[in-house]
Amino acid sequence: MEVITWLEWAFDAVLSVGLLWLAWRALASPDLFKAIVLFVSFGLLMALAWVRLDAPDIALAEAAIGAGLTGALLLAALARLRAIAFKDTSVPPPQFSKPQFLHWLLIFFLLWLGAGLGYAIWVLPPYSTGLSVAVAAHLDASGVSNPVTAVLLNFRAYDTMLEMIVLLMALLGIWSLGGFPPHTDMPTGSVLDTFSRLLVPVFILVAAYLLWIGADAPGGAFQAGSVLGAAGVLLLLSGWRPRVSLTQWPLKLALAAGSSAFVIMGLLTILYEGQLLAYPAAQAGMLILFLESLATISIGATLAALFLGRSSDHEENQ
Amino acid sequence: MIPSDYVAVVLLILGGIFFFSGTVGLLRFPDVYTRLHALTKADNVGLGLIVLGLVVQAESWFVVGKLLLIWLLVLFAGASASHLIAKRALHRGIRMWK
Amino acid sequence: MSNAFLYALVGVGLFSLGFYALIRHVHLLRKILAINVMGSGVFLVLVALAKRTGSALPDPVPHAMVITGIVVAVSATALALILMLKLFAETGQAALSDRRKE
Amino acid sequence: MEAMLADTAWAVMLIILPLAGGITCFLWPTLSKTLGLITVAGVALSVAGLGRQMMENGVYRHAVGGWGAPLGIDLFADGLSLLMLIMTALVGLGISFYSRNYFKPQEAIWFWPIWLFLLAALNALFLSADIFNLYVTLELVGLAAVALTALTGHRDALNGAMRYLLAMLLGSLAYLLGVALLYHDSGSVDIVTLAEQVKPNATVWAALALMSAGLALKTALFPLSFWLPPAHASAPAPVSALLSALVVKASFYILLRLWLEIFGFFAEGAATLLGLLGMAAILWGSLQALCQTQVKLLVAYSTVAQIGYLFLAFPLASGSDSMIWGVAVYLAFSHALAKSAMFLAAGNLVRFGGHDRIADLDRVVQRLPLTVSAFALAGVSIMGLPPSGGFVGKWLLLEAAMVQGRWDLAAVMMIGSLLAAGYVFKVLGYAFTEAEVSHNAKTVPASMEWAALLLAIGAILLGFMAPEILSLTRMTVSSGAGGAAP
Amino acid sequence: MQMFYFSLAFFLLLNLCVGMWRVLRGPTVADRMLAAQLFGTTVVAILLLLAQTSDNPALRDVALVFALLAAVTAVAFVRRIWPEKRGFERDPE
Repeated sequence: MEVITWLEWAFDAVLSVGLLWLAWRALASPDLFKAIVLFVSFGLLMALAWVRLDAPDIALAEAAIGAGLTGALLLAALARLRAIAFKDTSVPPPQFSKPQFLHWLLIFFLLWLGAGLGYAIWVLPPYSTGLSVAVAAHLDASGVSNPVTAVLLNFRAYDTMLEMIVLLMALLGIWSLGGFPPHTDMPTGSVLDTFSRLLVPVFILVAAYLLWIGADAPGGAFQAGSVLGAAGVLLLLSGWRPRVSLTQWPLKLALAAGSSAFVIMGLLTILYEGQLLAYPAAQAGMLILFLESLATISIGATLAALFLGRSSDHEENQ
Repeated sequence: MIPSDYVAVVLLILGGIFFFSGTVGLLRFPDVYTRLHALTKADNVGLGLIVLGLVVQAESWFVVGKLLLIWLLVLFAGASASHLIAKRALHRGIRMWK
Repeated sequence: MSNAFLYALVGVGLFSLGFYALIRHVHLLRKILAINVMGSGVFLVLVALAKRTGSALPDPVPHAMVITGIVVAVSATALALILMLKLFAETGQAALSDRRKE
Repeated sequence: MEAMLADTAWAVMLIILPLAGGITCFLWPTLSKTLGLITVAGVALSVAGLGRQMMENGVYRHAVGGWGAPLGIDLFADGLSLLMLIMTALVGLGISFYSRNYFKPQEAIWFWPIWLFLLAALNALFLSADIFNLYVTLELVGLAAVALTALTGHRDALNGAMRYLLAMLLGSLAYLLGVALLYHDSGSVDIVTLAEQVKPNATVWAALALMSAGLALKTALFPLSFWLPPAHASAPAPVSALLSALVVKASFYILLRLWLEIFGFFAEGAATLLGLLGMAAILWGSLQALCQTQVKLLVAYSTVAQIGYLFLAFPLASGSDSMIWGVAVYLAFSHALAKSAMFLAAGNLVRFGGHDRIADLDRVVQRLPLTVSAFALAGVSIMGLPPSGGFVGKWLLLEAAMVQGRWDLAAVMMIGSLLAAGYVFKVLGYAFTEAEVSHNAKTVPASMEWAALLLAIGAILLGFMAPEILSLTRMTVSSGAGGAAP
Repeated sequence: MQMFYFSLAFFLLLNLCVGMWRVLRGPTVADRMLAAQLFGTTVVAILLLLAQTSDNPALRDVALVFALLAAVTAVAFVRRIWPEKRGFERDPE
């Protein structure tokens, strides 16, 4: 264990205080826009926290989803909120819902909750290997050498299958709620056009790079998919809309690609291996890469469609 | 401390100074446009010097390439974003401070 | 020993902060932000305590759980935002109305 | 043929089939109606296959990915989960049969994929033996339920769905923090490994409190049931039936499973607390139901009350052997059948009269005899009158309470049944009397009426088949592999 | 040498926290967005320095993704929060 220098403790202390302070300011600020910007900055500091905790995979996911997508989703929602409410621009100040004494009761309960949980964590033993020994033992049989990808795509592939369904479910829920009047997009200036036209290919390149190195370095389907989703968000922001013919079959196929790949893989492994999602040891790496590439396409398309917020075929049969 | 370390240290310290000046500019300058200027300074020069300092220390050319790509992207993103914000701010009638 | 317990306690702090804001604020966008902050707190606890393996490599299983959790959180946030906007378009205020209108 | 039938992994079919059905319904919306019904029928057949398989060689365990318990995820099915799967299949069949004519075309293309994903998530939840996997299934069930609740897009539906979503997310995060603490305390997320390694220390108590609070919030136990009535009452009828019958039972089942395997041995204090809250839920829910003026709200508050009965099993079980858990699952099964019949009947009333105000149910029994008889039969089971399933379940609980000398529980159960009789007869009374306003009636398709009636008859038949079903629940790990039913 | 990288990273982190004040006080909406932009760049610099101290090449990928995505929030701000309609330029409530 490398000796923890006082500088590293100082770094962690400042980061921790920064996290808590930013979260508190983000949740307590009267102006919604300031709350969102503070929340995006909170996401940036969270990425630093993941790096300090030796979790580069999560830092990648947090960077792609936190900086790229959640910020854009919140800003778009706030914009629509104001567009709908343009008549009265007075967003109510953060009046608190409960009477005063309940306020103190809640604070007391929260302090007690925080202290209790803090103590529950504090009494945990300082060393515990958890499942890391088991993962390391079976790592070579899993077909990939990055332990997190091995857990995500092989040891707990069943979780990831349900995960893909959760993404599709959220999109179905949003499309079932019906759309909004299409955003009146202003003509984009030349700077934004060149910016998105030059940057989107780089996004796709980086997504492919992350997908490829996912087997033996931090990366993989979720991170690559999130970068693809961010590329989609950038395109949608700069006024690009998919051609109508594109939004029928190709979009639905792309959205369902990841989950159907997992379901078909489940069926095949049941027939040939007798166990759900048990890849034959020889082709495990190749099968995982196949699953990951389809999952990346599906996650990217779903995250971009989540940002778009309405189903285009919904407009046709309106 | 071999000579490349010295070069790296000097470059990194200069980069740090530019970042510091960027932040001070962000806090002290009176209006949006001047702050934009401070922001882009921290971007291209501050980060540029830090990247150069790291390039001197880099072991393989692949790492050098990646560092320069990162700097290029930040430059490109920073420039376009500040241009967009400035144009839109002008368009919306935010006056210069003088 | 390492900074695991520091970040775990920060995680608990974020969880409590988010819980407080979720209860206290009326505006739905703030409630959604509060849910996200609580989620980050729980993930921080999960990953921070995974660093106690004694070796340089932390325990990969909580990392996989948190990546799954982040994607779940994004999809739940997207659904919540759209639901809030539809509610706002329908009722004219981005807040839950307590009494069921007859 | 026999061999092929015997060894196919029916449990995995239970999960893969609805997922595949849901994805195909999403890709080809036009044929989603027929495909949906075929998939639900397939799921029912798979449950039958799994049941037969478990009859021969006892408890079913399947290591997903072939990695085994602590590292990989295990699917596990014993008597309790088999009963819950049968419940899901039967109620699912009834609701799918009902929904064929209930939804307008543009709503139907969204209902079927989301409903099939919900069915897959419920089956996955009842089969899973891994607490983090339970978190993912809980989240999927919750998102599907919220999406279905908000399907109609009316003001109250959106309001109820938003409140439900926030409560669901809060519950899931509390549960996940509990999972995190348990994992970091004992190094595994598999229930069987946890059962062996967990010792009552501060971290486990904190995890117990967090998970129980999160799951109680999702099961709408009394003080945390603020979100249930508006969500269940404003959702479309088949969705309310789904929510009250199945979704609420899912989080109850997880709490029961955790208590049975991990926490039961050292958590007597918490069990009495849950019992107290259960009693309060029975009283408050029934009283609220009594003074409602709309059928769907009345039935929603009745759900809050009946959930209280399920939570009475916790204090009783810690006293005696684990037979009480079987009774609790049996009671959940009978409540699911009866409550789904009630909500479908309420849906028919709304479809017929355009409103569900109890005071204006103007002699509806003459025009919709099947619907009102379905409501009555379901009411019999909710009240706990013999020979219904509800009676057998409540009778066994009452018997256990008396044997253990818990007269307070017995008294509350009696009062609860009386109040239940009160609100059921209130609705039936108005259904027979003439009201001033006569509403412009719309015809209700016969299949919708028959769906409600068949579910209600199922609730009554459950009482007759009580011995076989209760012996089924005794088939647990402890009863060994050969624990085939006598 | 490792200590030097780390101390510079720490200095940049302090820099970032000081910059947070502009997000709070910033009179116009654009000022807050500016500060967020500066934080993005600062985080990229910190990540690169941390990648050097813990010689973990993965952190450079994280920095690369951050460099890419720093602009998405800014573009979202320009295109959505500040559309053509007037009335939003000062600090719209």
